[in-house]
Order: sequence, then C-alpha cells, then structure tokens
Amino acid sequence: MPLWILPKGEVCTFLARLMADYEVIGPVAKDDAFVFASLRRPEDVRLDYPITLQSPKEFLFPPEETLLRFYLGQPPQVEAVHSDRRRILFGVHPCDINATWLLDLAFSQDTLDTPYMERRERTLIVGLDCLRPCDERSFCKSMGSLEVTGGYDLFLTDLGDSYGVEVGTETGNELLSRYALEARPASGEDVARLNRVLGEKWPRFTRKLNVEPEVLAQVLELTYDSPLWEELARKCLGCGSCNLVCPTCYCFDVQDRLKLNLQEGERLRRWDGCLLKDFTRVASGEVFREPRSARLRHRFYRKGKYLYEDYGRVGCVGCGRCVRACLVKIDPVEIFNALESSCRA
Amino acid sequence: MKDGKIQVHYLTRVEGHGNIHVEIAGGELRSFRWEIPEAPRFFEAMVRGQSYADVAHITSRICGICSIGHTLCALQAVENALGVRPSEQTLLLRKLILHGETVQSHILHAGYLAAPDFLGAPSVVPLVESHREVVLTIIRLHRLANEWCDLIGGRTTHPINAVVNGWTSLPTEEQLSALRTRIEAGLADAWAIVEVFRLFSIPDFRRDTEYLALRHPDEYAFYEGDIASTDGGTTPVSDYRKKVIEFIVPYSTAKRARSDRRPSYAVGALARFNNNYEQLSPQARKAAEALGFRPVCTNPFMNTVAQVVEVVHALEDSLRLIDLLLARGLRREDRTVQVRAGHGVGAVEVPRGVLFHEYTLDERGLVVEANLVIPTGQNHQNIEDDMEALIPQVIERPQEEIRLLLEMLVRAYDPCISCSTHLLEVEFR
Amino acid sequence: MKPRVAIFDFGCCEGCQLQIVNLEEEILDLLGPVEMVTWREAMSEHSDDFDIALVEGSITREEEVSRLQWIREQAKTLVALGACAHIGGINCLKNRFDLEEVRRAVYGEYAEWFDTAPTRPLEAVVRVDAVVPGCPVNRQELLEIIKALLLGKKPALPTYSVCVECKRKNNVCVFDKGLVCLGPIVRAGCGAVCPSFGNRCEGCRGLVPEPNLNSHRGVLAQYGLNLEEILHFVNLYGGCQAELASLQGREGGLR
Amino acid sequence: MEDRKIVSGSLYLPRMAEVIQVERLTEKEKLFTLRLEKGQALGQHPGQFVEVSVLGIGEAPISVSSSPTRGGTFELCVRAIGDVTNALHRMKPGDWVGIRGPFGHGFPVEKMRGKDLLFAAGGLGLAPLRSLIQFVLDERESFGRVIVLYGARNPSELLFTEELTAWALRRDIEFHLTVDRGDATWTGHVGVITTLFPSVAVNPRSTVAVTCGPPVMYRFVLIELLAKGIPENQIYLSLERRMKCGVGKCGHCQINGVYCCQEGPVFLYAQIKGLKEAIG
Ligand SMILES: Cc1cc2nc3c(=O)[nH]c(=O)nc-3n(C[C@H](O)[C@H](O)[C@H](O)COP(=O)(O)OP(=O)(O)OC[C@H]3O[C@@H](n4cnc5c(N)ncnc54)[C@H](O)[C@@H]3O)c2cc1C
Ligand code: SF4
Ligand code: SF4
Ligand code: SF4
Repeated sequence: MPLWILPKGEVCTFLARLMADYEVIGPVAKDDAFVFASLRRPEDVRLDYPITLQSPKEFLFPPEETLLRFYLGQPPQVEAVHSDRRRILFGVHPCDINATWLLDLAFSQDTLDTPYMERRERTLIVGLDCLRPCDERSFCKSMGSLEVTGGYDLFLTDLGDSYGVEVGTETGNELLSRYALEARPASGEDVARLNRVLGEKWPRFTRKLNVEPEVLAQVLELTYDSPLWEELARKCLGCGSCNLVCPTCYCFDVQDRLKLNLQEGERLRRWDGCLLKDFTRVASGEVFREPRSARLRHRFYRKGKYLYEDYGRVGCVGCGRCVRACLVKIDPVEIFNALESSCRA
Repeated sequence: MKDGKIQVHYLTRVEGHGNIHVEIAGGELRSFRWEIPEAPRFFEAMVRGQSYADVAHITSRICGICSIGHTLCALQAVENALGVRPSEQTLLLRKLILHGETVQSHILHAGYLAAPDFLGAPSVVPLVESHREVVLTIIRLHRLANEWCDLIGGRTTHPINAVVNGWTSLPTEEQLSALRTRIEAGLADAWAIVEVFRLFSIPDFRRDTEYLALRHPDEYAFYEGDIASTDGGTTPVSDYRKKVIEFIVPYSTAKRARSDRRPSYAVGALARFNNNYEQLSPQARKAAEALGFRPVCTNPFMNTVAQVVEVVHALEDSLRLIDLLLARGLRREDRTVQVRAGHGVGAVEVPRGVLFHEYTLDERGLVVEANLVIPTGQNHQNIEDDMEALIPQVIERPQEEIRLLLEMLVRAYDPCISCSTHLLEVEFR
Repeated sequence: MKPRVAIFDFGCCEGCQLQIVNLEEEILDLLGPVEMVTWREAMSEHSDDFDIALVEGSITREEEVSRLQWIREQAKTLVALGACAHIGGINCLKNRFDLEEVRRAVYGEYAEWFDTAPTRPLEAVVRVDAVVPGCPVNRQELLEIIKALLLGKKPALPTYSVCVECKRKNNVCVFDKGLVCLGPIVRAGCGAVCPSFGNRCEGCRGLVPEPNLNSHRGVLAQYGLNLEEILHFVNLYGGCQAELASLQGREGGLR
Repeated sequence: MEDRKIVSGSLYLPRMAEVIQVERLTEKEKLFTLRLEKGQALGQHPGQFVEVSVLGIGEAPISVSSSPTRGGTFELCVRAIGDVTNALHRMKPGDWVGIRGPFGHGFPVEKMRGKDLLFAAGGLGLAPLRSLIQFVLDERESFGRVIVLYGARNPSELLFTEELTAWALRRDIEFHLTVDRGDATWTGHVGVITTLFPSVAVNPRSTVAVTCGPPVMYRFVLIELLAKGIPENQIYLSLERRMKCGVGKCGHCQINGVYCCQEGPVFLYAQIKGLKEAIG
C-alpha cells in the first residue's frame, strides 16, 4: 500500500478528530513510567515513550471484566455483557502488535472467545515503529517481533519532523482520508528517507537469543529436566508479576459475585497466572504443578514451545516486561541462552 | 433515687470500653468513678527503636477513628525533630484531609452515636425506620467524608500516603474539583443536620472549667497553633508539658491530665469553639447562631452541638483549601530529609481535642523516647468532675434517668477510649 | 431465620469495626440478610445468642482468654476481623521487649499494677473459621466474606501476592521509586492499595501461604536494608507470624 | 466506515436447565436429572462434560453420566466437595442450573464398535464411564465382550448400587466389584482395583480399555493394562484438571502443552504417554 506523510505538528489535530468519533487509547506518562490510557486531551499522548508498564492488551482483555449479569429466580435470568465501544489503540509498538496478533489467534482458534472478539473487532490499531530499543532488557528483534507484517490499520514511523504512515487495511485507509486531512502522499524523497531511517534502525537492536525462535521448542524439549529450573525456583518469589505484565499471557480465573441482597449478581473473569500455586489446584486438593520449578518451567514452555506448537508463533515477543517487573531478574534471554548452551554441551 | 448503685459496664456507643460506677446512699452521693478497663497497648514502648519513617504508621494504629490526626501529629513531631518544614502543598493537603476526618468523626458521633439519645432510641438501627431521611442525610455526609479521606489519603482509616515531608501520591486536579462539588452539596446536608439539632433539647447543666485548644493567628486552628486557654494566655506547643500535666489514677488504664492552673480541664469541639469562635467560617457562625450557641459555653452536653458547628466549618473551609490547591496546581515534590538526632513535639486538633506527640530520635533516626497525650485522656478528669457536680443536681430523679443522663454526659465528650489507653492498665486492688 | 451477628473487640484500635460503619448505605442492605444483635460501639442493645461472631483485636491480657473462649463456644462461626485478630498486627511490636522490663522502665513505682501478656492472634487461642485480613480490613472483602458465610461458600482469601493486584492496576512498582515493598510475599485482597497510593506494602494482610522469604530477604538486602531493618519491616504487622506458624507446624515468618 | 463482522452471542452464557430429580447415591454423591429449557437435547457424546453453573456461586466441570441414548434429560453425578458442588447438593427438583457445553472429546464410540471393552473405574471415576457403559448396553449387539471393573474405598461409597446389581445380573456383562476396605456386611472382594485384574483374561488385540479414577490410580491401572498386552493406542483415560472455561482459553487445565478440556478429557494413552504432567 502507498505511504503517506503526516507532519508531526498535525498529530494532535488528527487525534482530536479521532477522539470525536472514537475512544482513543494512547501512551501517556504515569509517574516516571508510561501506560496506555484513554486519552483525555490529544496533547497528553507521548509518542516518544520507550515502553509501557502493561501492554495495550488490557483494553482488549481487561484485568477484570464482567461476563454475565444475572438475577436469581425460577428460572434465573441471565444475560451476557456486551461491549460496543469503538476504540483506537494509538501508538502501539511492534512487539505489542505481534502480541495482539497472537492473542487474536488464541481467542479465535477453535472457539471464539466472544468478549475478546467483540472488543477486538471494534478496535483499530495505529502502530508506531521503534527506531531504537526501549532499554537494555528488550530483545524483540531476536524474537522476530521488531518486524510487523500486519495486524495494524495504520503504522507510523518517525521521520524527524513528520511521520511516515503506512496503510495496513482498507479501514486504515478510510481513517486516514477522513481524519488525517493534513496527510499527503509520500514523495520519492520521503520513501528514500523512510528507507534510510529503517536501515539505521535494525543495527541498533543488539540484545539477542543464541537460538532462532523457531528452534526454541526443540531446545526446551531437550531441557525439561534441566537443573536450571530448580536453581531459578530458589530465587523466584512466586509473586506472579511476570505473568501479569506479559502481553501474551491470557490465562484467567472466573468468579461469581452476588450483591448483598443475594439476588442479583455478576460473573467476572480476571487475569490469572500459571506461576501462582493455586492455578492448578482442584477441589480435592491436588496441585498438578506443585513445585515452583514446575510452574516456572511451564511458563517458559508456554512462551517458547506450547504456543508455538498451537499457533505457529512463539509466545514471547521479547518486550522484556517480565524481567523488568521481576525483582530477582529472571530473564528469558539468559534462560533460553543457558538452555541452548546446555544442549550443545 | 435514695439508695443504690448505678453501674454501667462497658458503656455502649463510645469507641472503646469504659465503665461508670455511682453509689448513692441516703439520698447522698457516696462515690462515683469513671473507669477505663480497656486493654493497654503500650504504644510509647512499641515505637522505641523504630525508624522515624515508620512512627506515623505505627501510631496511626492507636485509634481507628482519629488515625488521620495521629498520623499528622506524628509526622509533625518527627519533622520538628528533624528540623523540616514541609511545603505549602503538603500542608494544604494535610489540612484538607484533617477536615475530612473531623467531618467523618463528628458525623459519626453526633449522628450515629449521640442522636439516638435525643430521639429516644437505643441505637441508630431503629431510626432507620422512624427517621429515615435524617439517617440517610447522616450517611450521605459520612460517605462524603470517607471518600474524601480515601481520595487524599488513600484510605480513610490509617492513611497510606502521608509521609514525612510530603505525600507519596497526589490527587489529580480533576479529582479535587469533583470533591469540591461534592463538598458544596455536603454543606446543604450539614444544614439539614443543624435543623435537626435545633429541635433537640440539650440537658441544661453548667460547670465552670478551663478549656484548652490550639490557636493560630490565621485560621480556626486544627493542624497547628499554640495552646490557648479560656483562662487566658497561650503556651507554645514545645512547652506543652508546662501546661498539660499528666497523672495516673489506680482504677483506670488511661492516663489523665490537669492543667497548670486547674485540677481538670476540657478539650474538644467545645473547647475549640470557646477559644476560637471568632475564626469560624461565616456559615459555621450562622449555624451557631441558629443553634443559639455562643462562647464561652460551659455546658458539656453542648460539645455535640459544637461538633455540628464544626462540621459546617470544616466543609466550608475545605472549599477554600481546595481553591488554594487548584490555584497553585499540584506537582510532585522532593521529600528527602536529612536524618539527624533530635527532639520534636507535634500538636494537632483531632476531633476530640488537642493531641500531642513527642519524640526523641537518635542519629540514625530511630525513636529513643516517645510521649503521647491523647484528648480523651485529658478529658477523663473533667468528666469525673462533671459527674460530681451533676449527680447532686439530679439526685432526686429516678435511677434510670440518672443513668441515662450520666451516659449522655460521657458520650457528649465523644470519648475515644482505645486512644486514651495506649499507655497502661491498672488492676483493682 | 436470619443469622445473628455479634461484634466483639480485644486489644486494637477498633478501626476494623469502623469499616462496618463505613459501609454507609450498604449497612442497610446488610441488615437485610443478617440481624445485628451485639455491637457495643454502635448499639445499646445486646444479646448473648448469636451465630456469627466478628472478633476484632488481639489477645494481650490473660483475662481475655476466657472471654474469647466463651465467644468461641457461643458462636457457630468465628471470624477474625483485621490484622490484630488475624496475625497479631501492630500489637506484636510489644513482644519485642521483655515485658517485665518495659513495665518497670516505663511505669517505675506503678509497675506492680500492670497486667500484660505477650500479644497473641486469635488463632493462637481458639479455632478461627474465617479471616478478614488487613489493617484495617477492606470493606468490600469484609462483605464478600460475610456473603460467603451466608451462601455456604468457603470464605476463601486470595492465596497469591499483592504484586498480582498491583499489576492488574498498572501501578509503577514502588521498588522503581526508591522504596522497598513486601508485596511479593504478602497475601493479596486489598487491591494493592498501598502501592496504588505510591507507598510500600507493609504486609498488614500477612504472608502468602508459601512465601519465599529467603529470596525476598535477599531482594531487600540488595535494595539496601540491613538485617535489623529487614526484621523490623517484615515484623511491622507480622511479628507474631513466625510463632503462629510454628504453633501450626508450618513455615512462615522471620525471627 | 466499513462494517466489521460483529460477534454475537456469548461463549460464557449458559443455557438454563431444570432439576427434575435428585437422588442421593452416597453420603457425598448425588445424582441429578436435568432437562434443558424448551426441551432442547443436550447432544452429548459419552465421555463429554458440561460446565454447570449455580449462579452466584460459580461454575464447575462435571461429566455427563448418562448416555445420549437415554432420552431428553441427562444426568450428572456430583460429589459435594467445594462451593459449586455443595450448592448443587442443596438443590431440589424445580431449581435451575446453568449449563454450557457439552465440551471436550468423549469416547470414540465408532472406533470401539466390534471391540471387547474393558472398563476400570475407581470411585467417582465411574460417573463419566457410566455414560459409555449405558451407551454400549443400549447398543449391546455392536460391541464384543463388556468387562467392568469397579473399585471404591468402602461399600458405603459405591455409586449407582441398583445399577451395579443389574449389571451383575446381566449375562452379557462381566462385572467385578471391589472395595479397599470392607465392612460387617460386605461379602465381596476386598482390595484395591488392581487386585481385580488377575481374574480377567482378555484378548489384548481386540480389547479397548477405558479407565477413570483419582489421579493416583492411573499409574497402577496402566501397569496392569500394559501387562495384559493391550496396546497403548487402545487404552483410553478420562483425566481431570482445574478448569474455568471448558474451551481451551483459560489455561488452567493444560497438561504440558495439551488442553485437557479440549483435546480431552478423554485421551488415548499413546497420545499422552509422552506428557510428563499427565500421570503422576
Ligand atoms: C472434565 C471433568 C469432569 C468432571 N466430572 C465430575 C463429575 O462427574 N462429578 C463430580 O463430582 N466432579 C467432577 N469433576 C470434578 C469437579 O469439577 C470438581 O469437583 C468441581 O469443580 C469442584 O468445584 P467446587 O466449586 O465445588 O469446588 P471448589 O474447590 O470451591 O472449586 C472452585 C473452582 O475451582 C475449579 N476446580 C476445582 N476443582 C476442580 C476439579 N477437580 N476439576 C476442575 N476444576 C476444578 C473450578 O473451576 C471451581 O469452580 C470433573 C472435573 C473435570 C475437569
Ligand atoms: S515472556 Fe517476558 S519478554 Fe516475553 S513477551 Fe512475555 S513479558 Fe515480554
Ligand atoms: S509495588 Fe510492591 S506489590 Fe506492587 S509490584 Fe512492586 S513489589 Fe509488588
Ligand atoms: S498493600 Fe500491603 S500493607 Fe497495604 S493494605 Fe495491602 S497488604 Fe496491607
């Protein structure tokens, strides 16, 4: 699709027009960090953000959401809760676009997860390229997620005084023509500039795995009984932070809550995490992944192997959020590399 | 009543445990006591060896109702010991949350705990049926006060973010504006409560005593000031031990106090009203007028009425504080302090009266010595002296009536017994 | 018949009872499914016939033991309300001292008058059927526990850490703000309220069932706390936990 | 703006079902007969499960223990062990529950036709197997031998006692019963379920084995089955894990990389043999 150019000075106007018709979710500052939030004013947006605490996943799959509402009686009345908000996720980095793509698969394959898909289908994504690593923890290039081949409606690249805008979908095209009136088609010179910027971008990303993501599954297959898991488990606090910040973690728990009148209530789901001990506990008391090491291993297997086997894409996008959140710095790069070298040994 | 005993074991509708003992023989008052058997909690000892930074969170746990006051008083004392004066923003927010606590606590007392006495009910529960509108107004104000404290302090009981030399989080300007709107609406509710109190007949009993309260040149003092007395004169807070003299009686686990001049004195809403009437907000003065209430008033039963007036004041004054905050804009500030050895006293007007915290810190900032003087403790002797004066005046009445009157008297002081027993326990011998 | 509820308190600040008042209008809803029969702080009415006892505070005097035992005998369900009742809470700070010495040092000539015993959480004295942790209790959680009892559900608490709730709320971790936090080893349920307001979790809800204390001690040391400071921090509210755990034959708490 | 395809309905919305009959089987288990709203058929395959809701309490996965050949109602055999199951036990005819499903892979009955069937059920494990046993009995002529081994901890924990008696009396079923510990009135076999195996001879090539029971049981039963020479791809197990959604989303039931709810709960032993988390 053709490239467009949007002057940086016009971004706020573009946003303001979008905000009239959509809820626009974009990166904003919170203390010394950044989070995705519903924009109140266009100028709050911080397109220079390195990375957000949580990925924009929370707007497709909220930390807590009501699935059903019910009123008890004979028979009880139950209704599903639907969302019809039209939203734009604005300024989403490649890692999070890739993570969203994985969530889309997970929530649609075999059975449609209706609450997720309802939101997803009303959500447009305006991506934003990363020209340098967000910090020393990220390893997105190595996981193949610095690159996006789709999964966005529009995609912005910082060209200094303007953004290069690639159109990813027909909807994106309409968005551009209806709301970004100041955008103009790119000239040959613009295209050359884009290519130059992209050319400079890739070498800046140096942190990497010593193994191709597609081979990770095989490495893991061979290292199920590695002593590394035990070793890590001694450090691991079991706090679950890694699960809770990962853009591709989507496990959840479901609970009912009744009002005090004990007549009306709702059923809600909440983010859960496989590092938490009760994740596999059944009513008779068994915990199927009893030692912490087994739970830790399961997380890395899910990222490196299980999701890859199910969806053809590794479950880790290399955003580095988990290790940033981890107080004992359990780092996927170090772990995958250590496992890989133990395989070669 | 000619002969008999009045025993109120575990006085209800007060915070904490207190007993009343009265013995009457041959139509004469033989003995009387106001006992506090509440478990002692040793806070002065518990903070020893703890860091200056933890003192406020620890002493907050002295009392669930005035935890904000304890927190602020501890912070003030620690800051004085460290030689720190917090920023204007910090102080404005502290005053704002303190007003929130005042409203919360006064409404709890005047509305939930004392009003049933005037309406002839054993508790607020039956009032839900008989006086639903009044109860709902009380609840609305109480909710406002709590949500206000939740907003500023993170939690209405045991605030989270108030720390030495600042706050760990700030409300947003939008949140403050929204609070302002709600407080304006709250003022209307407060006036409805004033109207209700106009209808109550307050027992007529007077006894001359000394009233102590903080006084500040610029405002009706809550957060800081010098110690003022209705007997005249002021004492700087750092010299509080010259004015407030603590002592112990064997039948009570709470420490008591007398002043440098009198064997007992009173603190609390009435004491503040009597000392600082002129500085009440305009609407609060109107409310006092509507209630026919003027300083110096020596009827202890009027303490509850003074609380109602202070509710109006706290609401109206908060509008001023919020306007000041909004005009300045809220910003994150540096909170770092230089730790050093030192000694500091803090004094804050909490709902039940003036509260003192005093700490000595070592060079690592650990507490070496602490002394806490709690309002209810300061009132205990005054309560007993009131009883001594009141009983002979009503001794002809039936026992039940005397009992109720004595209960109402104690309750009028809104005694916070868990606070005042932070110190010790005495066995009967 | 509606369950009859009674509220009792031992050594504490009574802030947890206050949270019941702070339910505001919801109290009226609560009075639908239950009947309040004893609540000294708010009512003059009183009855010894109750089903559910909400008990606040910790045991700090010998004479309180029998009163607690009496409550246990009367109640079908005994609920420990708040940190003091649950894990001893702030009152445990007292146990750091030799009580004899404290009495003498602080009260000199009056020392003889004072009776005090080491602080104990309720569970160290009687069986406890349900717990509402926290200092003070979280009002919504209190309601959830009461509802669970009314519905015949297990009055279950989260078994995961405060960090989980902190992440659900998208907070900036206070470790990144130059503070230290107990969140990773403390039981969730408060909505990570302290980190949400920029302050550290001080562990008022007690430890998670299997805390990795060793590892977290290492973290705190790495962030600059010495051993004494670590002990003070972990034991700010939880000073009785180590003893309680050993009483129940499990691991937990730092001494 | 282009109109996107909009998802409707809800994956999590249960259908309502009325409790028609409640029968106490043991101290801890009750059998519920349910009928879906408007008389819809559940349409289950033997071995599948449903997510049962007691609204306000929660949802729990429960195997359908009746065969689809048995009419417009279906049966659930429920052990009272937690919130939902206890709430179910408090229900009476006329009360309503929510039903989602049926979910999961049941037993491949078509592949089993013509084969000898060896059932090994421990405790509550009989509940899911019963639907298949009923199915087989209803189409008895299309199956070979039917051998049922059933063990419970003690006589009072035996489920479906009337049905067991009926099975025992039938000539076309070889039925063996055991209890771990007998009591005063017990005259039958005593011992864990594996002690029943020596007395049954099978033709391994034509036998399909089906087993379900508590987690600890599988390992020992498998040893017996394999010892009899039954090939790994003729042994079916029905497994249980924590589940929240029943449709492979919530993540709880994963056994290594396999979703118990989707690919199971009925697994071929050959399929899960390599999964280290499958059998304790
Ligand atoms: C495929 C399958 C079939 C089952 N069939 C039967 C049956 O026919 N009869 C029967 O009595 N039981 C059966 N169970 C077990 C039954 O699901 C649990 O006993 C039940 O979930 C306990 O729920 P609760 O709310 O009563 O217990 P709680 O302990 O209160 O459980 C809380 C939640 O944990 C989850 N959970 C707890 N235990 C289990 C478990 N064992 N399996 C899955 N999730 C669990 C559930 O989501 C439940 O809502 C089956 C389980 C599975 C997975
Ligand atoms: S595993 Fe860690 S690095 Fe990988 S996607 Fe999840 S949070 Fe990011
Ligand atoms: S602030 Fe505390 S509770 Fe929150 S994530 Fe950090 S360590 Fe965990
Ligand atoms: S964050 Fe920690 S200290 Fe704060 S309420 Fe929760 S458990 Fe208590």
